[in-house]
Amino acid sequence: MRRPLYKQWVHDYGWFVLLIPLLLVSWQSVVTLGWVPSFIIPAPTSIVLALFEDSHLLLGQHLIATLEEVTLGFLLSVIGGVMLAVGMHIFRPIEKALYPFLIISQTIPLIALSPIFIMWFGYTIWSKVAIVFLTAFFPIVVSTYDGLKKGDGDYTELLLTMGAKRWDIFRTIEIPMALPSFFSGLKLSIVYCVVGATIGEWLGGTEGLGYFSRRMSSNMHTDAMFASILLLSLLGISLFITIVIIEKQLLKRRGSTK
Amino acid sequence: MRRPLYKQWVHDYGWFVLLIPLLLVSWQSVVTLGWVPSFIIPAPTSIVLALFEDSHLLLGQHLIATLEEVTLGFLLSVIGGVMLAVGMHIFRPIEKALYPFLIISQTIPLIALSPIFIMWFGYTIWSKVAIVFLTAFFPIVVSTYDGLKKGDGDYTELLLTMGAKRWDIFRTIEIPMALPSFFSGLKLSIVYCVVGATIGEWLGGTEGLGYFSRRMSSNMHTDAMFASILLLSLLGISLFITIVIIEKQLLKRRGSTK
Amino acid sequence: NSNQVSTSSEKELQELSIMLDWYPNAIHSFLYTAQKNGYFSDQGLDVNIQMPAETNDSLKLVAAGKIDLALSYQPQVLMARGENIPVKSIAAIVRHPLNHLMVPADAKVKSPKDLVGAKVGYSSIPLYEAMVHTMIRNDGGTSENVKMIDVGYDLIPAIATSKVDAIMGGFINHEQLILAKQGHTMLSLNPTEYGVPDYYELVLVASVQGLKDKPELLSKFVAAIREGQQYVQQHPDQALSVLFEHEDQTSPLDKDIETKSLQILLPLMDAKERPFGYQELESWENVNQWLMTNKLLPNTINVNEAFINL
Amino acid sequence: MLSLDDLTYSYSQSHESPIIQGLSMNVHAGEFISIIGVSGSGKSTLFKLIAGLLEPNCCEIHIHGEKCTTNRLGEVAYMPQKDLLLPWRTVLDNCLLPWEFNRKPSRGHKKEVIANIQRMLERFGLGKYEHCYPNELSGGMRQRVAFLRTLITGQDLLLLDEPFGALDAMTKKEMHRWLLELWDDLFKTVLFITHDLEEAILLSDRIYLLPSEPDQGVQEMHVNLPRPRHYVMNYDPHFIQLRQDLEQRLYEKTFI
Amino acid sequence: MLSLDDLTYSYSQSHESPIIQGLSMNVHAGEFISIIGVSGSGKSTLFKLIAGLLEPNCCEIHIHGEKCTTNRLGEVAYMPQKDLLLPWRTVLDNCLLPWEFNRKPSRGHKKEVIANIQRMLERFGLGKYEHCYPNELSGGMRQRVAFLRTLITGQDLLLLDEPFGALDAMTKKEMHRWLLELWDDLFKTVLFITHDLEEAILLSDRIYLLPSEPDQGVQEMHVNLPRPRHYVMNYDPHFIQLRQDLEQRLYEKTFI
Ligand SMILES: Nc1ncnc2c1ncn2[C@@H]1O[C@H](COP(=O)(O)OP(=O)(O)OP(=O)(O)O)[C@@H](O)[C@H]1O
Ligand SMILES: Nc1ncnc2c1ncn2[C@@H]1O[C@H](COP(=O)(O)OP(=O)(O)OP(=O)(O)O)[C@@H](O)[C@H]1O
Ligand SMILES: [Mg+2]
Ligand SMILES: [Mg+2]
Repeated sequence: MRRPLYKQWVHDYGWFVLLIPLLLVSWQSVVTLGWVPSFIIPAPTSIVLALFEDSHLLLGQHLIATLEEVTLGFLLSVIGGVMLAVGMHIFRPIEKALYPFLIISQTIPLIALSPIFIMWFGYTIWSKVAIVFLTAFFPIVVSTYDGLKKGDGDYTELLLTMGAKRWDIFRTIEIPMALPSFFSGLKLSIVYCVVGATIGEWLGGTEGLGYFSRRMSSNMHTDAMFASILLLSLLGISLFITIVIIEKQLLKRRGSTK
Repeated sequence: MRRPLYKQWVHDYGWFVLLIPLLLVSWQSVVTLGWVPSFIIPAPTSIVLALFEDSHLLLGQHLIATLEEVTLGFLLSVIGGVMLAVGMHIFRPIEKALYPFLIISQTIPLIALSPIFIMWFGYTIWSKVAIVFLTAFFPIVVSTYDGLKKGDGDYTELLLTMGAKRWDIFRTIEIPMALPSFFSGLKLSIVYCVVGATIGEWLGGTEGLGYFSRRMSSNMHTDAMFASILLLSLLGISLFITIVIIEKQLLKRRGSTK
Repeated sequence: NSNQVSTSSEKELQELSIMLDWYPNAIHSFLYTAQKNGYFSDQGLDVNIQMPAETNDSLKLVAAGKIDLALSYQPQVLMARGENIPVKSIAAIVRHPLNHLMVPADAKVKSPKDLVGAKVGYSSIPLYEAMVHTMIRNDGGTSENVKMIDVGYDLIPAIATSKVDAIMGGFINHEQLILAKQGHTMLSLNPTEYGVPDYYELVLVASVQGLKDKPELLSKFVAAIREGQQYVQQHPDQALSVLFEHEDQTSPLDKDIETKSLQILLPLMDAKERPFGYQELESWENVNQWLMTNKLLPNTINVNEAFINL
Repeated sequence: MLSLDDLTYSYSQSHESPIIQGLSMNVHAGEFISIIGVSGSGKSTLFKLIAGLLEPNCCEIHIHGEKCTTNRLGEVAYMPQKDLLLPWRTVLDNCLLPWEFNRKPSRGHKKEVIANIQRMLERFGLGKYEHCYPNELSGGMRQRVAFLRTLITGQDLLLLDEPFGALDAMTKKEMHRWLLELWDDLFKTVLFITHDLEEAILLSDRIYLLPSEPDQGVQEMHVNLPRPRHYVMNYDPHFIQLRQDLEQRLYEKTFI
Repeated sequence: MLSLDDLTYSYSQSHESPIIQGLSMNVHAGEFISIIGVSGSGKSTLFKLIAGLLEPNCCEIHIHGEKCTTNRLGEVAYMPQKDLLLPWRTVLDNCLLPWEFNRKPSRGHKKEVIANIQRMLERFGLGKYEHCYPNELSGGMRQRVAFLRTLITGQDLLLLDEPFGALDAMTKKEMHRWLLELWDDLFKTVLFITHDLEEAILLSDRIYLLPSEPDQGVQEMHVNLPRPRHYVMNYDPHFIQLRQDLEQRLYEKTFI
């Protein structure tokens, strides 16, 4: 397609961009008309105002702290998740033994275990990273593992007759086949990462957007609280888009798998 | 395969079942040896004891309440999620306009919005159902939508020449093609549902395992708290297994999609 | 060289960590003042202030030896001991309940018995439930008909949006002030006037092991905060600005509210003729008795072991 | 029955040269017409155009004498090159597909259709496989099922894209015999893509040779063998001569 | 070169009758052997057994005179029925696959191999498509790439499962010409599954006919046409006679 880039963009996100001001205006009017008290949902304008007022703290300190936790936790969960998925794929008993634990780990509300995290990791960044890791881990393992299982028997047979070893098949067939599924997992996971970091910051600490939002909430500075949530959301979306762009870059040069 | 069912079972879960007592024993000894104080992680035996002691309350009241919330929220999110996914699939502008909001909805920590839920739904079951819905919704929409997109162009062309209408193609090609992906979504989602319900109960209420666990935590009854978390986890796993069984039943009679 | 000198002089300071009951606010002025004015370092202490996720976490972490000191509540200390969590109170910081039953000022409810048939929101702690029941019964009502709702963290939204008729768990120096600022004037009903024993809202807690291992350090800490509290009492404005200065680096506090808060707090923290932090056996016994009658405690607690005056 | 007049098509506007250029073709009712051409010459594309899956750039397609400008879909039976059996449906259910999409009152009762399908499966040597899933069949079997499914549509004009391409020699021969025996009762019009010259001669009334370069124009060849034909007439001198003629036409272009 | 002795195989123990029963076969170095049989008679299965993808129930497979009991994989070049090009690799990269898995020191430098592949692509009429992805090629082109990839393995024994099955008549003829011209220099041994009888006769030294019922035993036919052969010899009377003979053998079983 030789369509100019901006036209493609308008076509893709025009509707979304149209919907945004519409939503904002109705939100603003709902609040200014007093239908919803502003200490429960502040008006968009006051959120933006609060963002500017505290921009120094929010952007200069808390955003960076959260970003750090998210990045560390995400990277660790990608590494750990892929390793576990590959392990489960290559050695079936690992799957049989660990899959149930994986599911169990997801059914336990993490906050309930907060003393354990603090006992193990103290009030360092690692207690937050651990929580990010645990939230982000599951989608990566599951989707990578599912992707690896897709490896096609016919292709495998062909490669075997060429003298390919287990590792060759893994490299040439299974990894490329698993990539799309792996990226679906990454996309889910990066979104959960941000929430994970927020929850982690509630466990204790002195910085991060989650910490700030909770502080502001306990003082009923709802607008500042929403400002930090807005930033959290923007952070999540930017990270998501980053993953999408990487995915497009990696997968665009290959023919469809069908 | 004519392998007897129990043998299959042993083959599938033998490792897991072996690992369980091993873990439990080491956990028990870590606690009884005093390496970890029992008020931070109680011994398995005292958790089970607490479970029996409070079994009347836990099983008779709180488990049922949580199950109710999870079921309602899950069903609603399946219905809503599938409808949205189908809508996005059939009518592209819906996808373009709503997909970003979907992602945004996942980046916002729900607890931060708790006052809004309480304002809208009060301290009824619906505020919890709403939170369950929001946690479970995303995986279902994403995976169902991804599954629907898989619909194969060649099949579609063939069916078109047979005079198939949009709906026919949807019914005969796209739904069966989407089913495996849809079930992946369900499996993720049901696991998140349980955590969603717990978080929902923390926002306020008078029953449910999440409510009970928090109450016990305030009373420093760590063993009772872990007992309710154990139940939550068991609930999540049973629901997960239920979905897996339904999936097997539905998909077993069809040839592989490859 | 100079770098090494400074590190070696820092090494002489003994590290001590304290976990707050909640985010830093006017209550903690004495800590920040002691730190800023060097009372801690004068005593040879290097104090590290932490914040908890859950108020209960801090007791457990003190008992587990992960931190040295925690700010907690008197009944909570007794309940922890009831669960064999080896902690001991070493000082009473706030000597009277801050936690009052609050009803909207314009509501028909004027005393606890009017709450029969109404909804009362409380923040997750069963103790508050017992307090409400005691207050209603003491006021001549029947507590069975009160619907208690755990509202989690959201005390203010719950009452501000009228989802409940009263709240228990709000502090007169925080929630009440914020609600008033939002235009929701609250009538606060002091639990001590309705049959609940006068208890210490905030106590300083150490672990039994800690008291055995480093009693001198803890005594020095108590000495330093006495100095701090004295300064706060004499110069409340300066003390507040120390707190604000500290907090502005992460999350600015609401200056109006904290100023008013400190005004409310100072008399309640004052031990009169006794030194700051002094604990009376009678108070511990009353609270223990009341907790037992409300089935929140087994009758096995030796109150003498629950606290120590340092 | 079907007429194409100066058909031109290219997949993308920017594409230098069209895949099909200035193709004209006339098919009468009841004719059996084979289409031969090198790989990539646009045979499958032509079928998609006729079936209505693609819209020609400029040209008129007439089916049954009516000009079909807009929706031709569902007017002709199309069998694609790949078998495209739905993997989650049994053989029988796959064959039922055309009936499911048929909304005309004449589509008949399900029971009758199933009985009919079962009869035809028997004839195709697939009687035992009625309830099998496609992945349980060999490549040849799958192709036969796909062919059967095309017949079931009940359309007059069949577009068959290498229906016997994947069959073994014996099965193919049997299919020829069966098709030739049936042919006079079928009253169908068939457009048939094949790479087997003997098959083309044996079955067809006319053969179109698609050029390898789109601008060279199609060649047409009449197969003036008498009908009814017999499946073992391929040693008939007339037949051999026709075949030699066809080969010459094909190869003189390819190897100068 | 290759000898099978009383080969028997069934996919599952519980299966009533084996797919292949008591099959014996002897292939000499440099021979070109075609295998013909109805669909489902186990031709592809036989190839998988020889390639080492399946283990026979009982029998001995000798390759190069050595008994191969355990791992035969990587000893023979196998071209499956489907093209199985990796969709995310270009034509060139697909052809490079066998080289990548070859761990022998003789595998040569990548550059040389690429140059060699490019030369062969040119010969196959795919010179322009070197950097295309498989989904940009027509069915016939894909099959040619797959065939090329098989040759690249450099093995002496090639197992070709209908390599020309999807090619059009002209390309197929050209492939025949090319293969026959090359044949004497190749020094390869080929087992060749086909459904095209003429192709079988034209290319083979011997033809094995697999029975449709596993217990009937294979038939063997010698093609005593002189080599070098020419690709347009199919009107030669000897050729036609061989073909008639072959057809008779096949059809006498199928149609009584
Ligand atoms: N969807 C498509 N988009 C772009 N080009 C296409 C598409 N489909 C086919 N082509 C190109 O159009 C040309 C004709 O393709 P077509 O499938 O019609 O050939 P064919 O004659 O059926 O070949 P074969 O005998 O191999 O089946 C080929 O060069 C092919 O690359
Ligand atoms: N993996 C498998 N499991 C069980 N049965 C199989 C399997 N693969 C093939 N079969 C069966 O084995 C028989 C022989 O299959 P095979 O693919 O070898 O036939 P073929 O001679 O190659 O047929 P065609 O000419 O159609 O390719 C068929 O009946 C098929 O159903
Ligand atoms: Mg084609
Ligand atoms: Mg085969």
